[in-house]
Amino acid sequence: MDNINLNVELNGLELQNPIMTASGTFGFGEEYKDYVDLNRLGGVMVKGTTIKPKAGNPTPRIAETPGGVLNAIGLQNPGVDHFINVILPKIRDYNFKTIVNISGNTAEEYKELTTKLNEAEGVAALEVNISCPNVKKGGLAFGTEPKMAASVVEAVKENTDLPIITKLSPNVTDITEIAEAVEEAGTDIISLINTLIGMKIDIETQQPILANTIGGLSGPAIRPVAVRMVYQVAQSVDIPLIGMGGIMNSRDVIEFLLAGASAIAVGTANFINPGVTMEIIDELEEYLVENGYDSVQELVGLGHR
Amino acid sequence: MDNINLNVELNGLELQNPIMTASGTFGFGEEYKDYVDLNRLGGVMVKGTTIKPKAGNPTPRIAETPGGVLNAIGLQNPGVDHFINVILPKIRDYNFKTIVNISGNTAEEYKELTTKLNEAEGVAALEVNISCPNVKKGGLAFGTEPKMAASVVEAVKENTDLPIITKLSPNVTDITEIAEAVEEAGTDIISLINTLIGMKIDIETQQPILANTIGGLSGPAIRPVAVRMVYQVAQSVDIPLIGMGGIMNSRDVIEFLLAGASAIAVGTANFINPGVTMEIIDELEEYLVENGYDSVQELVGLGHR
Amino acid sequence: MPVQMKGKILANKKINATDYKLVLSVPEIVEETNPGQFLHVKCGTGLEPLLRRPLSVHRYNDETGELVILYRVFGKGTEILAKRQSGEEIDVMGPIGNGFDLNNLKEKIMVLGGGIGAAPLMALIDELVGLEKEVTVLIGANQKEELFCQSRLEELPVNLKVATTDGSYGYPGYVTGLLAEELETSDYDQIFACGPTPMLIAMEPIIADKDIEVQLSLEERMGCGTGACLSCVCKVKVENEEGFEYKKVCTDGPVFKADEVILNG
Amino acid sequence: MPVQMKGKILANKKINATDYKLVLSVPEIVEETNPGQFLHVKCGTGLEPLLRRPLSVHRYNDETGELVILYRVFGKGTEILAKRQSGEEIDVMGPIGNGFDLNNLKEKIMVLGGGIGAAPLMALIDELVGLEKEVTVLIGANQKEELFCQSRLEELPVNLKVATTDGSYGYPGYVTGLLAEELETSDYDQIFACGPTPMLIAMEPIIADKDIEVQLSLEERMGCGTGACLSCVCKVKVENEEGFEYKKVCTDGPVFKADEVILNG
Ligand SMILES: Cc1cc2nc3c(=O)[nH]c(=O)nc-3n(C[C@H](O)[C@H](O)[C@H](O)COP(=O)(O)OP(=O)(O)OC[C@H]3O[C@@H](n4cnc5c(N)ncnc54)[C@H](O)[C@@H]3O)c2cc1C
Ligand SMILES: Cc1cc2nc3c(=O)[nH]c(=O)nc-3n(C[C@H](O)[C@H](O)[C@H](O)COP(=O)(O)OP(=O)(O)OC[C@H]3O[C@@H](n4cnc5c(N)ncnc54)[C@H](O)[C@@H]3O)c2cc1C
Ligand SMILES: Cc1cc2nc3c(=O)[nH]c(=O)nc-3n(C[C@H](O)[C@H](O)[C@H](O)COP(=O)(O)O)c2cc1C
Ligand SMILES: Cc1cc2nc3c(=O)[nH]c(=O)nc-3n(C[C@H](O)[C@H](O)[C@H](O)COP(=O)(O)O)c2cc1C
Ligand code: FES
Ligand code: FES
Repeated sequence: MDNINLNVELNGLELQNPIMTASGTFGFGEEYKDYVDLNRLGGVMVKGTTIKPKAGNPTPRIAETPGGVLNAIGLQNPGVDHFINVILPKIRDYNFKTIVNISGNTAEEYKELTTKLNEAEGVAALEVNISCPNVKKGGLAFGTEPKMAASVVEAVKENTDLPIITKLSPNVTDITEIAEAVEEAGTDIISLINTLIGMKIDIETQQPILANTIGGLSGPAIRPVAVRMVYQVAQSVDIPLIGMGGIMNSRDVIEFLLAGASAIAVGTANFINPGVTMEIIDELEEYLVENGYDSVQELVGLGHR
Repeated sequence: MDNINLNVELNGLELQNPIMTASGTFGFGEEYKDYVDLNRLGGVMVKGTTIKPKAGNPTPRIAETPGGVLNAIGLQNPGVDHFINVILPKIRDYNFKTIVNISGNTAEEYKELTTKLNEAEGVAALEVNISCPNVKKGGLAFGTEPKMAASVVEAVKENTDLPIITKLSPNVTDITEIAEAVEEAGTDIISLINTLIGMKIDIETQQPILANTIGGLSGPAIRPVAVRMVYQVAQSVDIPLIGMGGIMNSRDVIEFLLAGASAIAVGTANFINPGVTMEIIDELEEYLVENGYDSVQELVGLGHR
Repeated sequence: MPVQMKGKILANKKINATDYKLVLSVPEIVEETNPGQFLHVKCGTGLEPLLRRPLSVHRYNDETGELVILYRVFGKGTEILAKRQSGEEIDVMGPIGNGFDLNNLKEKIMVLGGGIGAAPLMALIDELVGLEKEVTVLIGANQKEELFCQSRLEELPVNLKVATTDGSYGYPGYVTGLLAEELETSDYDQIFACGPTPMLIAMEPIIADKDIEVQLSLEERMGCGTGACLSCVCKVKVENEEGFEYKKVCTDGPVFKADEVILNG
Repeated sequence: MPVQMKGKILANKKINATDYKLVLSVPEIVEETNPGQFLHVKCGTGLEPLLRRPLSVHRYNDETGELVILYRVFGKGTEILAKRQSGEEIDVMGPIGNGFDLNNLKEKIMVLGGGIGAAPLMALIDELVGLEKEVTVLIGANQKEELFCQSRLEELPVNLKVATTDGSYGYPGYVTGLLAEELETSDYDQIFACGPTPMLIAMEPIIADKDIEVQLSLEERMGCGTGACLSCVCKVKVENEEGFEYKKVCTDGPVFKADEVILNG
């Protein structure tokens, strides 16, 4: 098997393999150290980080739906300073690339986060989460409007040489429009998709199950939407994509690669099977060998007819 | 049980009960006559109808996903004249209300469909499907832009006294914006949601499974998105809503009523359990009796805190 | 008229490496069944798989109300079906479709089946034998072990010929090769065929210039099984702009005349 | 350290109208288990339910590697779990969480459990009895039939008191009523409690003015069970703007000191 090349290079971000874990589903990596050989992961996209610590939403924060999970964590996190000073030193020696998912309410906040993380040792890339509500624009998420999305990307780009990944929200009319805007604004990579907005009402209490009323839908239920969006965005931009949304096993990973993703992230599946990333890496390697491929990259985009 | 009132009145459309079948999933009703007592249904929303007969897409037209179904039928239908002359006479004597789902490529086509159906005997309401691509605007669906959506509704409204239901697409950034626009344009009722756009790639052939590449995702997987949209639209308009998207049983029906729908339509579930609508009507009645409600309407919108 | 009902599983047994025999007690369905029809089966009880699976009637018995299905384990649906236990109830719809048209039976009849596609032909053969017709049966399989009902067929007054792709038994090669050979030496008026689409396509040139009425049982992915969803269509020749219209395999078929369908278009 | 493993189901038996006893062979987990910890269990093998279910360790045996879970059939997950057969393998993660803090055991100890929430207390009682502690056990249930391990508890050298809501046995009413009665006549230094959140909330006023160290085992809906997803949080008092911070029930708990958590906020 030593001829197989799982290595991928995404416009400045080099990964030992294309298998990462999605932000918010894998903590800061160490939470999974008993279940996973963290050194084998391509990358860990850490929990969404904000300038100040955030307490998050009241509970219930999670609910199940057919083939899916709704969550409304509310970006609970210890803040960027704690991340840099306390958490980063614990994880930076692992072989995985640490990708910091950042969230702000204003372009200014994104800039501040970028400046702080730019100086920290052990950050491989920034993942700009533009699904957060823009407080200035009345709560409309940055990621739903091309100009707003671009403004955030520019604010980040101007303040770092790290590769920038922009994470797109699927809750938009035309995802290619946003993708093109953030490409133009200088993002190096695009990751997609974040969660679909959903909700569930408990018919016993007659009230929404999540304390926050609405939440983000993830898991296999959303995979067809994610694959479609990766496929569409792959046709409209020239930068590499990181695909995610409902990946449960190596077959799903291959589906995303065929759709045009150069790497992928596993989210909800970590909850269901904590060892899933290790199984995926093994099976992906086997698949490539058995089908005569020399590298993962050969699969990328093959699904486009 | 004779005190229970399953009757609903939706801004001019009266139904003997709030249980309908969703367009495209129940043919013209008679396809299910061996499995369902059609006379007990509140309404049948017939297959999407166009001016001219449409052959539809090549096969495969259907694929399964986790908790969902992707379809790309391509609006195969015999055309509005055949519907009026051949099909309508066969179904108009049933007790269900016949609601004709209409699709056009231009506002003009919607107008023409309306004029023809307005004169036909046995049509209870028109359901305006605005998820179709607008040929004039380069294929962007009418339902994704408030002004375009309103223009279609106006074209229909001006040409009929029948109650108009406008069916919203979920593939938009802000569904309340579209809902408000079509309310303003004069729709009497809103139905939602149509399918989410999705796709699936076969990893054996490395090609999209559907001949049409992309398709519409329906079934329980999309229910959380549908419930959320019904909930949001219920807060933003004053006209009645018909909820649909992943309804599998009477508990799901109650969830939609709590979210703010005054009536519902069952789609994909008909494929899985052709008798599902009968079970739902029976169980809904039981639920109301057991919980001391006098009418279905008492449940509508209770989930709003 | 088809019904939806809970059938009782009387047996669900593995018969070779890939195939199972499912015996159901479904008197209401059997009463209405003709050869070539199928059931639409809810393989499991949960969300996986979500849709039903079409499975042909292999045999049925009017007196006992028993119906037999032969199925190959293929993917999620049939895997779950293979786990169902006798004694359990299973949700089935049927009988669906038109089955074979036996109104104009000819003299020299051939029944041709390939792979698991041969399964529905048994009920037809039983019927033809009952009518004391002279029948030639051509059956193809990948290997000897996958041949169905060979011993049963050998007992019947039919002219049985077998092909195996691996050459382990009978004619070595595809059953369509056997068909070509057979048509060189004998004449037929009527062929009933059932098998994978590539087999049906391979038949076309072989029968093209012959005056034989050929009925084909088609397969297509299905949603409803009631004719409502329009997912299971095939192309049928008509004189319009496109040269075809779509017909539903579930309720217009699954059996079509070979000269009216367009298989590879 | 917790592990993910396939445990073998040695038994899965109904013990009363609503509850089951699941016996697993999971030596790797048992080796590391302490009273009050839980397993995160993949109840079925498919998509339904998607997430694991947290179920406490009822008892475990270091020598045999066996671990017992008592569970109540509640919804989809436990329904599917109840259908699992002995001999099958089941995917479990564990042991998870901190369990009860037994580092500062006091003199007069009470163990209090309500409903199925009493399940995890058995391992604790075994441990305390092993340490030759004087233990009072208060157990509440809806009715006599739902009382767990009564006969086993009666054999142990513990002071057992029982409450049933329907009055069919012992103290008539909630176990918190029994607690109030008990605290009027006896003093305790330490209470270990486990049960539904309303029970834990009802305990608060009863123990408020007493100098008792109370450890509570909490329940919250869970995602990961590893501390990563932050869905299972509870409020813990700290001196900040909000007056609390969220801690994770899965890995910071499930056992917390009663005076540090805010239960109904
Ligand atoms: C009218 C009819 C009669 C049939 N009779 C039999 C029979 O008697 N015995 C038997 O073994 N098989 C029969 N088949 C084929 C059988 O329906 C498929 O093998 C089965 O649906 C595969 O489902 P799966 O979940 O195991 O596979 P999957 O690959 O998981 O199925 C995925 C999807 O593809 C569809 N699909 C896959 N293969 C086929 C196929 N060949 N035809 C139609 N849809 C397909 C499934 O229905 C499902 O929607 C018949 C098909 C049709 C249309
Ligand atoms: C640390 C811990 C230990 C537990 N130990 C036991 C035990 O030993 N025996 C036992 O019978 N039960 C125990 N429970 C409760 C048990 O987890 C739930 O009854 C079970 O998850 C219900 O799942 P379901 O699919 O049957 O019900 P559903 O109603 O279908 O569950 C729906 C959702 O609600 C969650 N949920 C429902 N009830 C609870 C609850 N009480 N606590 C947390 N989540 C809940 C489920 O996990 C799921 O996400 C424990 C809970 C926790 C948190
Ligand atoms: C519990 C939970 C928390 C999440 N938190 C974040 C977050 O902080 N930042 C972010 O960009 N995405 C977050 N996500 C979204 C995931 O990173 C991912 O985009 C999404 O879940 C789709 O992938 P999946 O279906 O594999 O889970 C979260 C998802 C879940 C389930
Ligand atoms: C096979 C199929 C065909 C459909 N055809 C139409 C159509 O012609 N017009 C329309 O407005 N919606 C159509 N729909 C959408 C449904 O009416 C419904 O909005 C959607 O499927 C969500 O409901 P469900 O999850 O209960 O199926 C179709 C759906 C399916 C599955
Ligand atoms: S399967 Fe729906 S029309 Fe044939
Ligand atoms: S369940 Fe995920 S943090 Fe506790």
